[in-house]
Amino acid sequence: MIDWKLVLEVIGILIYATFMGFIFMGIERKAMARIQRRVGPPIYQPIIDTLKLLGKKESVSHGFIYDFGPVFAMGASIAALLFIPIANFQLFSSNADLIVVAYLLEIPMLGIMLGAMSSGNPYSALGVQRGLLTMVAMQLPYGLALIALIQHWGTFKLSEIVALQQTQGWSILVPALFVAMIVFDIVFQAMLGLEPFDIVSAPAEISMGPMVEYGGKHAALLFTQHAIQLFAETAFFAVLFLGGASNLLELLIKQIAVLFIAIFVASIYPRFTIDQAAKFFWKWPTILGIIAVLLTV
Amino acid sequence: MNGQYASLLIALPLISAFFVPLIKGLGKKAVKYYLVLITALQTGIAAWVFQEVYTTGKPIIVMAGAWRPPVGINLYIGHFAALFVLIVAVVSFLMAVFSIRAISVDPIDKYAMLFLLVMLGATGMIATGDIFNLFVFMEITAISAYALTAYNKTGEAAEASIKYIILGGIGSSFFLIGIALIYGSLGTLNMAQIAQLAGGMDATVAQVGLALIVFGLAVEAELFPLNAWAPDAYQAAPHPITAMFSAFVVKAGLYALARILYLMQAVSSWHSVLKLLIIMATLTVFVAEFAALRQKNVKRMIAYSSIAQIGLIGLAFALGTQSGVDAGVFHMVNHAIVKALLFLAVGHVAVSLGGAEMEKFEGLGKRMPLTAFAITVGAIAAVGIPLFNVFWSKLRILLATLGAGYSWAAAVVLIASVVEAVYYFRLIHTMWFAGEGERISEGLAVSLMLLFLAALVIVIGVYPDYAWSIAQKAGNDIFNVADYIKNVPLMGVGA
Amino acid sequence: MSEMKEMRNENDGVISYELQEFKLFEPLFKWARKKSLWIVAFCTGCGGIEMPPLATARYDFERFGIMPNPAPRMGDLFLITGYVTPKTLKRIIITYEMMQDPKYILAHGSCPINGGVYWDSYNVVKQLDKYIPIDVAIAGCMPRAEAVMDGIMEIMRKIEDGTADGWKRYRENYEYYRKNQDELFGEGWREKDARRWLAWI
Amino acid sequence: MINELMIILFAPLIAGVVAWALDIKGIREAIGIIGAAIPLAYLVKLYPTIIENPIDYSITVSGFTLQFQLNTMSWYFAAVASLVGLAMAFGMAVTSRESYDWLFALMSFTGVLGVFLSQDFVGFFLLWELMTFASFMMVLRRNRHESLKYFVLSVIGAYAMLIAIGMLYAKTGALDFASIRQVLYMDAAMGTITTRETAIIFGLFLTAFGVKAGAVPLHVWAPGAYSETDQSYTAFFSGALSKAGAYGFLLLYILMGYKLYAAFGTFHNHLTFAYIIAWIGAITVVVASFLAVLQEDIRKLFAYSSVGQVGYILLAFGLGSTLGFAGGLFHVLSHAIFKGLFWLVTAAIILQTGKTQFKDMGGLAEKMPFTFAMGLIAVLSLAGIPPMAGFASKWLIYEAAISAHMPLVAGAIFLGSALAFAYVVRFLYAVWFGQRPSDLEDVKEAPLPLLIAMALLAIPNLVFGVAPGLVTQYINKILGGEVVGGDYYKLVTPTGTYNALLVTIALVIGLAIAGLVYIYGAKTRKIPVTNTYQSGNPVTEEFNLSIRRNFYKPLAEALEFWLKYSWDRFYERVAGMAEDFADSLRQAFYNGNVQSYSWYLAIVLLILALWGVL
Repeated sequence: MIDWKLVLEVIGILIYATFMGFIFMGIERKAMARIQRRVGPPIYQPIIDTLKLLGKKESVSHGFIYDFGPVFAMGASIAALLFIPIANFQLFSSNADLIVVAYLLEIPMLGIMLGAMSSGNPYSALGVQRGLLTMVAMQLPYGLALIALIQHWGTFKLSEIVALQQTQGWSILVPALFVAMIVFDIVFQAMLGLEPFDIVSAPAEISMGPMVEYGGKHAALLFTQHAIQLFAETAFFAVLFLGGASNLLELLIKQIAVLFIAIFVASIYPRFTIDQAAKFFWKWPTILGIIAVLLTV
Repeated sequence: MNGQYASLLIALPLISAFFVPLIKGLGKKAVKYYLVLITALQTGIAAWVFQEVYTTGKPIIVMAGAWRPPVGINLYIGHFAALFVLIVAVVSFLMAVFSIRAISVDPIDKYAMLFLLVMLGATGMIATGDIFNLFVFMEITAISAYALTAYNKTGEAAEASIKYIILGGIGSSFFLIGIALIYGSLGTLNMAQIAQLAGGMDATVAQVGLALIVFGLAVEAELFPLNAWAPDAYQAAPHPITAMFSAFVVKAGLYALARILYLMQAVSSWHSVLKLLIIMATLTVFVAEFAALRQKNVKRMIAYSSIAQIGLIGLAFALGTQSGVDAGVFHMVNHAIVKALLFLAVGHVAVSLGGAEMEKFEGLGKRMPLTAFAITVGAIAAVGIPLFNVFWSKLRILLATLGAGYSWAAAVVLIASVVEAVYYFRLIHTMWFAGEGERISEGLAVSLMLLFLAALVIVIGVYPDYAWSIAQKAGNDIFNVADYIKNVPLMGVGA
Repeated sequence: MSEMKEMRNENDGVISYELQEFKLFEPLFKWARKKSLWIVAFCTGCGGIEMPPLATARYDFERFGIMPNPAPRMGDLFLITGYVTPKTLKRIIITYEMMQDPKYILAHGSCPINGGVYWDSYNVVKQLDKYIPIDVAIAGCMPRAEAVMDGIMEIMRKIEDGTADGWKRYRENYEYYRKNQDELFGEGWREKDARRWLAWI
Repeated sequence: MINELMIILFAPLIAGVVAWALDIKGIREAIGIIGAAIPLAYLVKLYPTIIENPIDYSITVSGFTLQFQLNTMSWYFAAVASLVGLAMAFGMAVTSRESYDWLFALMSFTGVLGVFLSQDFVGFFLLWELMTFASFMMVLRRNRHESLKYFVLSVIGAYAMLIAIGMLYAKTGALDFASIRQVLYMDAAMGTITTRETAIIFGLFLTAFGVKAGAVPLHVWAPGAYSETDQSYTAFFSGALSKAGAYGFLLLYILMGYKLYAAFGTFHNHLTFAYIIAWIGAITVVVASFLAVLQEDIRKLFAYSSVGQVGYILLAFGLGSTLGFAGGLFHVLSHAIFKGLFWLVTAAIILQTGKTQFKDMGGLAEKMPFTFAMGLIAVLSLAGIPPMAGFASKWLIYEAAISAHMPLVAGAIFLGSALAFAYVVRFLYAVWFGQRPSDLEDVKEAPLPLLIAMALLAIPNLVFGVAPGLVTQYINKILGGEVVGGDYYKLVTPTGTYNALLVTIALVIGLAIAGLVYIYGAKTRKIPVTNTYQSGNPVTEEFNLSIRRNFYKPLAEALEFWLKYSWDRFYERVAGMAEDFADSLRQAFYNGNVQSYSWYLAIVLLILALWGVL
């Protein structure tokens, strides 16, 4: 009954996505370094970091939920990835649509929160609070952008959106959806936790936020989760606004393009405080979102 | 046992009232038991009359001295009169039993006499078929009510009865002028004949006559601007008497108002008087409910609530439709039971705990659980919660009001009943869930009566069909004037 | 590598667990540990100011995969920059024990070695090695950025040939270190110190 | 033999009265549970029959004929209510000390069943009042102010409905739904009922059902009433009674849908009246969720959250499209089960710890593992995490909202669901994780009946989450058409698909992979809470290591402008003014001296004279 082609595809895509995720994180650090005229680490540095963390000889736990958190987060990220149409591989994407994927991309947040909360460290509690507030703040513009998109294409199915974009040109060519793309890009910045909105794990303020108590293999799990999440979100962005991709290379180029926008924005702007971020999200992106939505209705 | 024994209903209380000084010689205790005996007899006769009227379906006509109307005075005991005479008798009997314990002030024989006269007056007002006889019985009720209000000999009681006397006096005098006007233009005092000839009267005379009569009876029936005497009178009167006031004295006045109103249907200004009565009735409900909101004395609070409910009955009668009148009568029956229950219970608390202030009621659930339960059932019923009797009649009234197109009146009444719910549930909360106290023994007689009335409330609430059918027949009796004229054997004499 | 013998001692369980031995991937992990050293962002002494230049474009230790990391659980390299007072030493010991093995310590300047200019001061720890195991020590009363880079290179070389075993020494003769620490601070100093803070919280 | 409808309807009431009368510790609980179980048993027994044709039954009471009908829709609502009712009964076996609670809880159960089954306005109004009165008495016992606030608001709603019923009765001359629908349908063309009157009737019905469903301006009673009563009863109170309000809105469509359309027409090709309901729902979702996030008391948080979730249902009904109804009906079920579960979890916590504020709770996960597992299921379901029932219904509502071209309303749901996620995680953090206060050391697991109750509500969460087709196929029967396609595991709507089983499998695969990576790493050892990184400082048990008080202070600061206005304070002022007006009225009128009274008589005489002559 199991069609082996699908299983192989899934395994292949998973390995490819994890590897490319780490490479994206490497590119991130390398690009930021190059902007600061530094040499910067090799592109595969995140892989080394993860291996080192995995190789730690001891690991510490604050209870079952503390261990379950990162595992759940990584599992959710993998699940989310399987439902996004990656280039020409339609893994499971025929069985789920935009809303399901949008929600699946948010579940890892719950996993990290679960783990961070059970670690019983005040810094991680602050991290959880900021993570939730950012998510609450960005959800409205994020929703409006998605709604604008759905209303323009008239369907929720990702595969259909990709097909429509292939025929009628990319989403960003439509003016209303271009505005939606700007809103989505700002929200994308917060989803990745990059500079202007990296309030969640603000290194200087609350020492790595939720991840303060994580070390060893738990940190390795979180790093791989972040890698897969990065790959999934950039692929999601590409599928929604840049017309998906017929083959992996085209997808890769689009993903890196999106990544570079995020990196450039990150390396310029200083960090928001959490209520500034909330006020910001509910002001400009929401207004743009409403404009986009009203244009497409 | 033919219909003529119905005249005993009037004769028995009258004669026994004048025997009371003789009984006084045997001692105070004897007078009280004598009172209970007489009221028990009266209830028996009333029950027989009720059963007689409702099985044969024909009203009993009693002609005083065998003179045929319109020359002689006749008693017309139709469906409504039979029902209400029974209620008057039952409530008087219950209050007589309660007075054994409740009345401690010394001139007990005078109390007994006045008690019987009030009962006589109310029964007479309901049963009479002659307009002047109606005035006479109203005077008997009013005067004995004045005396009973002042019975407690406190300054407050005296002041209340003075107010009652002045306002009652003005009212009844205008009522007399009205009757004189009608008698002058129609030449007859018999209600059936008045109804027959009302069409032919001169328009302005009929209009002024009707207006004055309605004004006179409105004072007795406690409609809005004229009921200022009521709260003080209710509060100052002894506990059994207050229950009688609210249960049937006011209702007799209201019945008289309705009877004459529907007799004079043919008068041209009939509809404008109805509209005025609706406004007055709605205002009664509104003002009385709001006045009761911040009352410290529970007895005065229930007095206000009783005035409001009577205003509601007035509204039902003033609608001028068959469904309105039926609903009004049904509400009269339910209200009589609920208010008797409430005043009895509050009187019982006042007697055993010495006062009816709100503080006395704290923790009543622990001290007098049975009375507290009775008050709770009464309060919940008065608010109009389903599975209790007042709900059905209040629903009927509101549907009739909305059917007649007065949606504003219904809205005002409903706002007022929200207010009523608030102060009744505050009372329930103070009784059951605040305050401490150890259990006090409650008198057996009063407990039995309370349980009987509470059971009646719940039975009518759960199974209202029988009560509703009686109310429909009684309502039809008032509304359907043609039947009334047909039933009264008029001689062919006169204009 | 000699088989790690079971540690059976009754102290507060900090060091009583046995360690994971990855036979198969050991060389790969050793390479990974060498190439990605995370520095615990805890500048203990006057040398802390030497750290930022390393991160700038001129020296850029990120080339070697080194990244400052605020959380000790993830940190590997612990830089003791400059003199160590007992008050700081308490924090150092707590942070060090929170770091996960394998972990390395780089001592800057002469003060951690023998007290340096503060050789006769009452408030400076003369010989740090008695309290926590040092892997590499850099000379110089606050060594320059190049010297620190050289020290880090030294640590990477030692990881490469497996001699950076400060954490193993700390584990094996834990009683010795523990005795010295209690000698300096007195028995049960953690609770006493924490309770002192309670007044303010 | 007595018709099953009557047994379903009055079994709880009779059981309640008997339990109240007997008042013996063991027997009272048994009777209560049996009384609550009978409706569910009969409904399941009747399921096959009502699929073909509905069962009718009518009784005449004091001249009114009360008609009851068990059709597909009323079966659905009644089944949801009785499921939550049974869970409540199990819960109350442990948490309620008094037979008083049993009487009024089961009376409100009968009330809500009656509201769902009745087919005419008198029965509907009677049982609606009974339900309100019984739930009010449950709250009266514990807190007078909150209960009076609840009663006044719901009685105003009930009386508004009575006036609307009266006006309809005056216009159509009928009281039962069938004939009213018929007359209104035909009347839409002729228009004997003017648009102004239709607007009044619509407004009155809106207030009546809005109060019970807790729409925004009328939601102020919910936090007080839900928190000031026996917590396992609140599972029923917020799980089933709020559905009566939602059912009312549905009734509005059935009875007056066409008339309202004829009267008000359309706005941007949405039905105007539906548009209003959708916007009320949207505002309720956003306002209630924002308030829920900022609460400090566990009961208040769930009260506001319950108001918000019912806002979802109103919104779904307001969309007007059949998909909207399907989403709304599914959310009725999922809200009942996960909110009921939440309240039972709260009951267990309050029963065992006696605390209700977040600041004195924490770290209960080890002490009450089963309750924690149930709480986690409820959290996942409410937050809308895919394998749970909550997500399936929320997904349907999203589909309906966006495809009904109501973008801003759909935006409100996005914000609402994010806030739901936030306050649910806040609950998890403040109660289950973090450092355990010293006085909660000896907390034990909740007693068995409460655990059964929780399991009773948790299983449907999982079952309908993985196989939402079960519910949607039944809803298709209710709505008559093939609204939501797909088999048991897959929901297919015209614009989107959601294969619940596959998502669950994907999650399982992901967890397996992550588990493998986890197992590969070094063996973990458990360390105490005090061994935590406080920038090097030593930490002992007395340190407060968790943020349990005003967790969302930054959000409160960001919303500080909006929080100045509160409906609650507004209503308190209105009530105060009403009481002062009452006092001034009494002093003005009954001022005690006879002269003024006689002047009143003179005035009435003057009016009579003028009235007569003019």
